[in-house]
Formats: sequence, structure tokens, C-alpha cells
Amino acid sequence: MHTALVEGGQATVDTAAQFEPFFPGLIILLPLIGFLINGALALKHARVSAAAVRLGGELDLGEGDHRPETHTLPSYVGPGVMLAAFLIASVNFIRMLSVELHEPHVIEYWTWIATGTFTVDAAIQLDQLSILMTMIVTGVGFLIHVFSVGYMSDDGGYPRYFSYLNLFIFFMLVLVMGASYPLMFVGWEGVGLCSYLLIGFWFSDREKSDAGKKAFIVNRIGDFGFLIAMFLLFGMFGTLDFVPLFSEADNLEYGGSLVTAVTLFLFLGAAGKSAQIPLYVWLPDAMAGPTPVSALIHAATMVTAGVYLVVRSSVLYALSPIASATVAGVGVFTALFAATIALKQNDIKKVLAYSTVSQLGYMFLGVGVGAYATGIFHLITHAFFKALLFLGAGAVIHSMHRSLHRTNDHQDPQDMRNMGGLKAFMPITWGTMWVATFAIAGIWPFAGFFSKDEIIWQTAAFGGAARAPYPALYQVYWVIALGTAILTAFYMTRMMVMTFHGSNRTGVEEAKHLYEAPPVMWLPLMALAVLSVVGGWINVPEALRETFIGLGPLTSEWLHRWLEPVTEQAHHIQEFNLGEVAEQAPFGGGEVTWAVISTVLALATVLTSFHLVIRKNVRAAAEDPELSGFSKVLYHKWYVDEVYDRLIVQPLIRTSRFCWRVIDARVIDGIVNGVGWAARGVGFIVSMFQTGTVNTYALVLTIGALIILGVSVF
Amino acid sequence: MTALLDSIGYSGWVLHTLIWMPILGIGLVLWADEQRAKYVAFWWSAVVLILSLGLWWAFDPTVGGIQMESATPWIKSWGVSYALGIDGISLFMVMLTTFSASISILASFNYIQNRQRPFYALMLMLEAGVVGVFLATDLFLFYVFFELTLVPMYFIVGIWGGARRIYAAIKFFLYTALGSLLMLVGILYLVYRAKTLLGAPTFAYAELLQVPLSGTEQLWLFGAFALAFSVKIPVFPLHTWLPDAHVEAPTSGSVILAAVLLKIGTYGFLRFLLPLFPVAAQHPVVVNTMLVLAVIGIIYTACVAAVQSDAKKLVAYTSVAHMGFVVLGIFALNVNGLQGGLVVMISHGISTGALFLLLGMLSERRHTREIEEFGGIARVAPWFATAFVVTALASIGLPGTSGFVGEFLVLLGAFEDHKGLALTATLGVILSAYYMLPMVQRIFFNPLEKQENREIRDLSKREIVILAPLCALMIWIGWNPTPLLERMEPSVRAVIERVEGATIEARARVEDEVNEGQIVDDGQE
Amino acid sequence: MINEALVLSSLLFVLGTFGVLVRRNAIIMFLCIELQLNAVNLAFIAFSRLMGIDGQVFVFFVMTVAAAEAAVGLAIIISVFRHYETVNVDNFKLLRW
Amino acid sequence: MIEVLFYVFAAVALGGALGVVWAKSPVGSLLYMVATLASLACIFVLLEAHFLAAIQVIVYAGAIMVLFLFVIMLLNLGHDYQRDLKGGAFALLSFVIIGLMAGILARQFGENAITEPTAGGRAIDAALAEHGAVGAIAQPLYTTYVVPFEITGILLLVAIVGALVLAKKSSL
Repeated sequence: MHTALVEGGQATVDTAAQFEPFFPGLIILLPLIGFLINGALALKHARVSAAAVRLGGELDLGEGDHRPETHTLPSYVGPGVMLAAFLIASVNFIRMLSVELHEPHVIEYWTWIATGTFTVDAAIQLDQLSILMTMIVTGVGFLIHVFSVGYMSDDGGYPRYFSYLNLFIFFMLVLVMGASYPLMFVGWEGVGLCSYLLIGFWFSDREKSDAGKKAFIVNRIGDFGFLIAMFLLFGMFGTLDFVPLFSEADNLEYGGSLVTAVTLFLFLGAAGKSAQIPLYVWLPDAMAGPTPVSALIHAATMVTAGVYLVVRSSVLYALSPIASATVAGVGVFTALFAATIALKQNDIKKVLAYSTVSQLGYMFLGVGVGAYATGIFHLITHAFFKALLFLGAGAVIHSMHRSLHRTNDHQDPQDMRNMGGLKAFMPITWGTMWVATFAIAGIWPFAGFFSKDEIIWQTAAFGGAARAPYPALYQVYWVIALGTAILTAFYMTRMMVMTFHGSNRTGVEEAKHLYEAPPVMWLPLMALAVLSVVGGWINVPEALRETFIGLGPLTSEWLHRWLEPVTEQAHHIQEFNLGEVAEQAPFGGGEVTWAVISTVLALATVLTSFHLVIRKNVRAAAEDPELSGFSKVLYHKWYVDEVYDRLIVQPLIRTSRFCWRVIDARVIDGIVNGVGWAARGVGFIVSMFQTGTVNTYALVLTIGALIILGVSVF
Repeated sequence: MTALLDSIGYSGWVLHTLIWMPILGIGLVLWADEQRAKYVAFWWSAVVLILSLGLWWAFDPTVGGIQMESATPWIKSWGVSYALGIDGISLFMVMLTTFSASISILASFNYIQNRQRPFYALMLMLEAGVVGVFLATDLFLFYVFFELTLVPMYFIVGIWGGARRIYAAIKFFLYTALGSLLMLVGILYLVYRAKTLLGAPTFAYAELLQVPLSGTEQLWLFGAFALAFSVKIPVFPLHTWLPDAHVEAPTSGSVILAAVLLKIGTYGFLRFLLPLFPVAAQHPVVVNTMLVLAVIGIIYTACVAAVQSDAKKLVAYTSVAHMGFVVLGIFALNVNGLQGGLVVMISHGISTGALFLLLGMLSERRHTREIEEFGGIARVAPWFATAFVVTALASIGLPGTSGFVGEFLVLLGAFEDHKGLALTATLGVILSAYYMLPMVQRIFFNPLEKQENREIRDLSKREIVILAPLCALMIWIGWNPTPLLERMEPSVRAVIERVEGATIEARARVEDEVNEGQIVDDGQE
Repeated sequence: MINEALVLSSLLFVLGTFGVLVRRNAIIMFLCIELQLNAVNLAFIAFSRLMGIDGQVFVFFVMTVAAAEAAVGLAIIISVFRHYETVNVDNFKLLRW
Repeated sequence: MIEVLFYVFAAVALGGALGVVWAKSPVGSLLYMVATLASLACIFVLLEAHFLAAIQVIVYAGAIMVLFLFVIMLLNLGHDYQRDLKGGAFALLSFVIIGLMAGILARQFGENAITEPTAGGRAIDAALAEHGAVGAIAQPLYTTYVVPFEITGILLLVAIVGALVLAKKSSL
């Protein structure tokens, strides 16, 4: 299974022990096994339920122990493999902690594709970045699997759900552990596939099915960029394996057009997967999937793959100031744009979706200003608090759904205007979600504060670097990022207030059926809440070290130091070409100053908006008047979907129809059939000579003979 | 395994057996009674398939040239011989043929209800013909088999087809025959040149390779051959026979058509066009014409496919797009492109074949192919839906399936010298999702509204037996294509070396001639 | 004299041809064909003065074939006549589809 | 002397040929044809093809023409005096064509006068001297051309059967 590193380093006097991986292949293999088992169960179950559907009904699942094994086994298999994978990943992580690993540890399993000139192995790469991502994916994944056991328990497609979820984890692990771009691409498209399947999990609903399709197609636009980038890279380096590729990247010219093209195309891929402008449109629609899916795929893991891609390719991005500025710019504008839309959404999941888009924008801003570790830092904290928010929302929706279902009410269980005052019914959910809200708003000492603040600070610092490429641009970015932080605090508070505070708007009868989620659901919430608090402490900025009592010195800049082997090459390039980053923000003030300013601002916003929203008389969805003016534009998401439909989708369909009905059917087939008709026409004319009279034939024959005679004589 | 095969002298007789066994089977099928004919045909073709599987081990992957050669004089005065041989290019085509022949015969059990004996006899004849095309190393023999494949296909479409079967059959026949006649003229010219050089006419492939041709001659001959093969592939704009033929053909006809008949065209490019006319094949005008047509084919047919209302027609159009990738790979003229092209050929054979099978099963149940008629079928036929989704994903080239490996290599190869075109072709990746997913959604997802759809049965055991190996192959090739790639590499390399071996001097000569206005490009007429 | 015989042969042949072209009576057309054959025979014999006895052997064959042809051709005419009650070729356009 | 005889017979042959084309009644045509054949037989003699001359008279004039006559009588066409010549543009075109043909052929054969004796003529004379009229033609016929000869025999057999089948009243 694992081939140890063979370079004879053990015997040397160097104290740095060799890193010995602990069955790393199992981390990937376990979810696959889970997928196979759950998949088999799902197929088995599907036949049974299909028979019921054919008879015109639905399959009755029964309750508790009476349920068939297809509905009990996945509860153990699904989370079980995740826990095992997480534990193995942890062992590897701990082993890596104890050694100094400078080079990625690559384990080859088999030759995947090998032609004469191009070879890529099925190989995994263990380094600080991939092991960290693996930990997040399996850890958060495990929690969400556990949550799903409760959330999906009454669903007919229970085993199918877990098989998809396991398959997703498998592909996600391939994505983060793959040792080459093509292998990463396998995971990249694989997670897209699972996302497609899970968004359209309830495929009998046309809208949900559409949403899945949209996600897949938009993702494919991004994948197009990824593919082109790979082709360009292969042209430049002759290999697509990370280790040799990055070690040769040093020889590239700084700011070269080729490297800029590569990085921009890669970013197109990243924008597709991570829902950045202009390809973000699929993510809000993706909320059609089950809520734990939104938490796992569309918040914590898959959508952050773009950030991972940029960090993985940090060497290339560092070489291209244009691409980096683009990444940062797209990121920060997406952050602002999505935040504005989130202000006016009423669907609890839509708010979270746009908030995710916005936070992803922050991450791209971070990696765009060369703060690769910081981008990953925000990725991690975001995974914690956003997963928590989604799961909390899931708990709310679960409760709402059950209540509405039992009272035969056909209102939308996800519309916040129908909620209100849920704090009384769901205290644990309420509490944990507030933790997450503080975290996302960036309030000290919650996780989000450290990561988000550092991104904003790094933007300022990068713009102020000695030879920064576009200093003014970065100052604009910095201001927008600060402003968006305030918007974030506002819309999150609005969401919390509309959901949990104020008067209850569900209706009297419905309110009787509102309960707190079962332990299998709130335990993951608690775990994530803890992580949302302490998650930020792994990377306390140097400047805040002293202010952070106790733990500060211990964990100061830990993540930066941990990721140093991965990012140092990029940092060297950056420092060499741009010089030292600034110590002061554009309007003066150091890191500490602005950290204080931003946390105070965030806290103030939370408090103000809490009071603003709670006083506002929110009405239930059915009675809510139509919006007008700018609010309507925001509510309708700036009409971007409509614009895309008009400018891209409809013209494409029209062109396609034109190609088919005119070019294919008229022009080409017209020519083909025309040739046929011409042949018939000629035949008709010639047939006139076929009089049937022997003499005529004889005459023609004689003329022929005469011609031959004439030719042979003269 | 190799030792076992050696002990029975496998490589000595297998190639002949693969051609003559099906022909023998024709007699058996016609002799059997009407109800048993299908079983006879299936088991007979299964035996052929098993015999062909031995090639996997008997084939020597280190040899680039043609192996297991044998030649018997046939018409001595013309230099025609019955000569067979196999190399890394034809190996997989032969196996694909025997495989898809068995599968499609098995898939016809319910579909073909009347005149069963002649149907299965024609299927076996088709199998023999296609295997012959891939194995012949004599141009005369090749041409005979090439034309022989037309006849059974013509009847299969024309007799057991749908409503417009006559139109489709004749269109198919005329399109192909027209192209192949020009090729015959080309072959005869080549033989004539061989006669002036060697003193005696010869149709042997190896000897024709030695005939030195001027640049002008090569371009003309290239045009004649390319037209014949381009119709077969089909290359845009010669593709309009394909949707009609596919839509009207019975399921098994579509499967064979997609899986192997189209491959004859690209195989012809690899086997004859590039090695015989290397100077013409790398003439920039020729290369660019073919590449541009391939890219147009990819983009254009993908768009056209997306707006089809008939599911079978949709898949037929996607065939054109996939074959565009193959042509793109071939005219990338490097190892990656050619190998990718071959993998796309295999993968397309499997996945599109499977799509046609599935659609056939669907229309057997519902007696319609209109996409709008379906909806929500995944609920009543979950296994069916699973098989379809897996196949569709392989067809659009999702990584981890066979489609990806081929398309990736093709594009990688094409990108080396033709960045703009390859970039445009990569758009096909997006478009493939644009045509395939809506179809999957409209058939299998969405609400289950129609009562007829509610009564659709899930896969039967026989259907599972048909589909399981196909799905397994798609995924296996997707994750481990190396055994395939390493077997084809030496042969592909030989083709490349042959093309590049045509000296720069010769290339310059052609360019001079073109500049003097003596010839015009005729890569496509 | 060989030249003269050849010229005579040409004239006879041409006359035979003319007969085939313009007569409508099937039997006479047939007769004209015999005339053409005879013209050819004459040419053969004339050439045999140049080339040797083989020409005469050929004439022998031509005569045999002519006899066979006459037999079959006349039989056809008889069966056609039975059907159409005429031997005028304008009245039976069998060659037209 | 021989020249004169040749021209006389040639004139008769041509006249007969014209008669074949022009005669109204089939029987008339037939009789003109017999005249042509007979004079051609004489010309054969002049060209030293004695055996063929004999056969011409016996087989052609004797057998085949009688067969024609039988058929004419059988079909009762003997009194059919209607003109069956095609007229108008068709006849004119035919005339032009055969005129051209005659011109080309006559010109071709007329030039390069050949004077006897030639090699072929000497060989025939020698063969005639050695084997006699019949033997001269029998010699090659049964040696060099024995296979075509046999095939001709089969052809005749087939013709007999064919003629029987075709002419029989009821179909088989």
C-alpha cells in the first residue's frame, strides 16, 4: 500500500526523522468502499421502491427497528468510513507534525496515463497543505455525515444519499491529495458530478433537477479553463506532476505572458468551482439540495477547491502580478456583490449561499494578494462556521418542515418571514448559530475574526509594498473588503433575528410541532461551534500575539509556519520582485489598530442591526408586499440570471436551432438531396432517348461505331 | 496465458478464424429454425468474441509493425493476395468489433420480431466484413471488405428500420459508395505506379508503402482516400447521412454503426492515409483543413444535438462530435494526439454503443423516442437510470471514465501545435454537458407524470448482462488505460515516424508546386 | 484485287447497316444483318490473301455463328409474332421500361 | 479476265444488296439477298477460297435463306407489300452516317494498293497445292482452332435447343 521514501536519509546524522505515512491510500479508499456498500444498498432499495411507485404509491419505510437494512446500514457505514478516514488522516497529520518535511511525500500506485511523451501516475501527494485539507474534508465531512443521519432519516433515498455523499468525499480527497493536475482534475470534475447528483437529489422536482444541471454546466465552463491551463502547462514543462513542475517554475520569467495565461485560465476553473463572478450563479440555485449537502459541498469543502487550486499553484500566481490582481479583484468584487444580494434574501439558505459566495471572495482576495496561508486559514475557519450555519439552518428547516408537514401547511419552510421567535423552541441551534454569526462577522476572539481580519490587513500591506504593481488598485480592494465586512455583519444579524427572534410567525397550530433537533443533529452543531471559536487560534497574527492572553505565544502564526514549505517558493518570488510588504495601512495605523477598528465596527453593526431588524415589523411570506426600487433589484439578484439567459443561453439555443434546421436540414441535406434530384433530372432527359424502337438504338450504336472508326483512323 | 496460446498455435490461425467463423455462422443461422436463430447467432458470435480475446495476450506490444502476418496469392496476375495482419491500431478495433457484435446480437432478441434468420445472418456478415476491414493488409482485400460492410448495413437499415428506412438506407449507401469509388480509383492509381516501379502490379500494403510519389500525386490520392474515409467517419459537412441512418436503424444496427462502422473511417486515416501519403498528410493546408473541419464538427454538431427532440438523433449527432475529436487527434500528428484519438475511438464505441442500447431498450418499452414523452423514469427504473447516467457521463468525458482519457490526450496533442483550434475544440467539453444533461434530466428526472412512464419496467437480467460489461469497461479504461496505451504506442509511433520521415526536401517540393499553382488542395471535396 | 474486294466489302457493310437502320420489318432487318456478316466475310477472305489461311477459318466460324443466330433470331421473331401479330418493330417497344 | 469477272460479280452483289434494302416485299428482299450471296460466292472463288465459296452457296444461300423463307411463309408475310422504310429526318441522318462510314472505310481500304503475290497468298497457294481446297482449311481448323471448333459445335446445339424452346407454341 505505501512505499516508503527510499532516499537513504535514515542513517544520516540529521535529526530530522523521515516522514512515514500511515496507510494514506486508505483515506481515499475508505469513502470509496463506503460508496460501494451504500450504492449497492441504494440499488437494492431502489428496485423495491420502484415497484411501489409503479403501483402508484410510495414505499412505506416503517419506523425505527422495523426499517429495512437498506435504511439502517448506511447510518453506520456512511459516518463510519468517514470517522476511520479522519482518524487515519489525523495519524498522518501527527506524524507530519513531528518531523520536518520540506519536500512533498509522493506515493505512486499505478501508471494512470502513459503515452510516449506524456505520463501521469495515479499518485497521491502528502504535504502540509494536502494533509490539512484532508483533515478538514474528513473531519467536517464526518460531522456532516452524522448530522445527515438525523436530517435524512425519513427520506426514501436514504442509502442513495449516503452513497453520493461518500462518493463526494472520495473525489474531494482525490482533489486535495492528487499529485498532479490531471488527477486533481479527476477530483475536480468528480466533486462536480456529486454536487450535480446531490443538488438534484430530489430529482422529481423540476426546479431542483434544473439547479443540478445548471451547476454542472457552469462548472464545466470553469473546467474548460482548467483544461486549457493544463495544456499550456504541459507545453511549458512537459509534465503535469506538481513536484517537477513547480521546481522548474523558478526558471520562468516574472510576469511572462504564458504564465499569466496559465494562471488566468486556472482561475477561470477556480471561479467556476468556487462560485466567483461571473460563474457564481449556480451556487445559490444549488441550495435546492438537502441542507447537509449545502453545508458539506457548497460551503465547507468543494467550493473552496478553487482556493486550494490557487494556493497549490501559488508559485505560478506569484509569477504573474496581473493574474494575482485579477484573482484579488474578482474576489473582492464578488464578496461585495454577493453581500449586497444577501441583504434582501428571505430564504434562509439563500442568505447563507450568498454569504458563502461572499466569503469565498474574501479567500480569493487573500490568495490574490499573495497571502496564500491566510487564504487557507480563512478556508478552514469558514469551513467550521459556515458548516455550522448551514447545519443550524438545516435543523431549523427540518423542524419547520416537520411542523408544516404535520399540520398540512403548504408554506415554504425555508422562508425566514415564516419563522421568527424560534429561539424558544430550538435553544441549542440558536446558541450555536450565534457563535457562528459572531465568527463570520469577525468579532474577537471568534475564528472568523483572525482569518478575515488578516486578509484585509494583507491587502493593505501588499498594496503598500515597495514595488507593488498596482498600489491604488489594492487600496480600493482594501476599502471594499472593509465595507463588505460591515455588510456581512448586517445580513447575518438580520438572518438570525428574522429566524430566532421577534414574534413567532409560523402560526399557532404549527408552533406546537416545533422541537429542537435530535442529539444526532445537535451534537455536530456543538462540535462545530467549539471549532468556530477556537479555530482561529491556530494562526494568531504576530502583532496580536501579546494581546492574546496565554495561547498567543504558543500558536502565533502557526499555520503560516506550517504551510511554509508549500508557500515559501511563492513568497520568495514575491519578495524578490515586489520587496517587503508595508507595515502601515493606507490611512496610517498598523495591524493592531485596524484589527481593533474592524472588530469594533463589526460588533457595533451587529448590535445596531439587531435593534433595527427586531423593530421592523416582519410579515409572513404570504402577506409580505412586493418590493420596489433598489431593494427589488437586490432581491432579484441584480437580474444577473435573466441577463445571462438573454445574452448567452437563448442566443446559444437559437444558434443551435439555426444550425440544425437551416444549415443541416436545408443547406447540407439540400445539397445532398439536390444532387439526388439532379441525377433524376438528367436520367429523365436521357430516358427520352430510350424510345424503345430498335432502329433508334441501332442508329446510336452506329454513331458510336462511326466515332470509334473516326478516332482510330484520324 | 501466452504459453497456452502458443501451444495451440493461436497466432497462426486466429486472424483467419475471426473472419471465417462469422461467415460460417451465416450458414448455421440460416439453417437453424426461425425461433432458435437468435441463440445460434449469439452463441456463435460469443465464441468469436472469446477467440478474439486471446489477441490481448498473443499480441506482442513491443512490435510497432504489423504482426501475425500471412499472405496467400489470390489473383496472381494483378498482384492481389489474401493477406491479413494486425498491429496496435487494429487490435482494439477488432476486439471492439467482436465485442459489439455479440452485444448487439444479444440486444436484438426482443427488438427483431420478424424475419429473424436473415437479420442474424446479416449481422454475422457485417461482423465478418468489419473484422476483415481491420485485418486486411492488401488494399484489394481491404476494398472488398470495405464494400462488403455496406451491403448488410444497407439491408439492416432498409428492412428492419423505422418509418423512413428506405430514404435513410439509400442515403447511407450512396454517400458511402460515392466516396469509396474515388478511393478505388486512388488505389488503382497507386497500383499502377507500383507496377511501373516494380514491374508487376501489387496491392500489398507493405509494398505500396515503398512507392515513391510526388507531392502532387500524394495530394490527389490523399483527397480521394480522405473523401471515402471522411464520409465514413463522418467529418462535417459530410455527416448528414448519419443521423438519418441512426434514427431509422434498429438498435443493433445503430450500435454496430456507432461502435465500429464509423471507426473504419478513422482507422483508414491511420492505416492508409498517413503512412501512404505522408507528405500530403503534413501539408499545412491539408492539416489545417482537416483540423478546422474537425473542430467545426465538434462545436457545430454538439449545438445541433442539443436541440434535438428525438433522443436517438441527439446521440447520433454526438457521435459526429466525438469522431471530430478523433480526427483532431489524428491530424495533431503527434503521439499524444494519435493515441488519444484511438482511445476516443474505443471509448466512443463503448459509450455511444451503450447509449444506443439503452435508448433502444427505452423505445422497446415506450415505443417512442421523443424526449418530451418521458420524465421521472428514474423512479420506476432506477437501475436503468443508473446505467444511463454512467454511460452519459462516460460519453461527455467525465474524468474517471474512458471518455476523458481520450479527449484529454487528443486535446493535449492538438494543443502542441494548434493552440487556437485546440482551445476552440475544448469548448466541446462545455457543450457536451449542454446537450447530454438536459436529455438525461428530461428522460429520467423531473416529475413522473405520464401513466405510460409509470409502467416502464426496470432492466431485465438479459439487459443487465448486456450493460454490465460496457459500464465496467468505461470505468476500467477511465482509471487504467495504460494497458491499452502501451499496446498501441509502438504502432502509433511507427505511423508518426513514417510521417515525419517524409523528408523536409519533399515537403519543400510540394510547397513549391503549390506556389506554382499546379494543384489546389483537395483534402476535402 | 484485294483493295477492290475490301472496298466492296465496305459498301456491302454500309448498305447492310442502312437496311438495319431504316427498315421496320424485323425479318428484313435480320436479313440486313446477314448482309453485314457477309461483308465482313468478304473482308476476311480478302485479308487472308495477305495474312494466310486463318482468315478463312474465321469465315467458317462466322458462318456457323450466323446459322445459329438465324435459328435463334427467327425463333424469337416467331414467338414475338405470336404475341403481337406483327413483325413491325415500331409496334413492340420491348426495350422501353 | 479475273478483274473483269470481279467487277461483274461486284456489281451484281451491290445491286442485290440495294435490292435487299429497297425491295417492298420480304420475299423480294430475300431473293435479292440470294443473288448477293451467290455473287459473293463467286468472288470468294476469285480470291482462291474455294471451300468457302462452296459453303457459301450450300449453307448460306441454301440453308439459311431457306430458313428465312420458311419463316416468312409461316408468318404469312409473303403478301405484305406495305412500305416499311423509315422516312424523314431519321432516314436522312442514317444516310449521312452510313455515307460518312462508307467514305472513311473506302478511303482507308482504297489507298495503299496491294499487289499480289503476297506472303499470305503464297502460303495459301502452297496449302491448296498440298492439301487441296478442303484440306487447306481443315488443317488449321482441326489443329490450331480445334477448341473454338468444338465450342462452335456446342453453340449450334444450344441454338437448336434455344430455337425449339422459343418457337414452341406452349411454354414449357
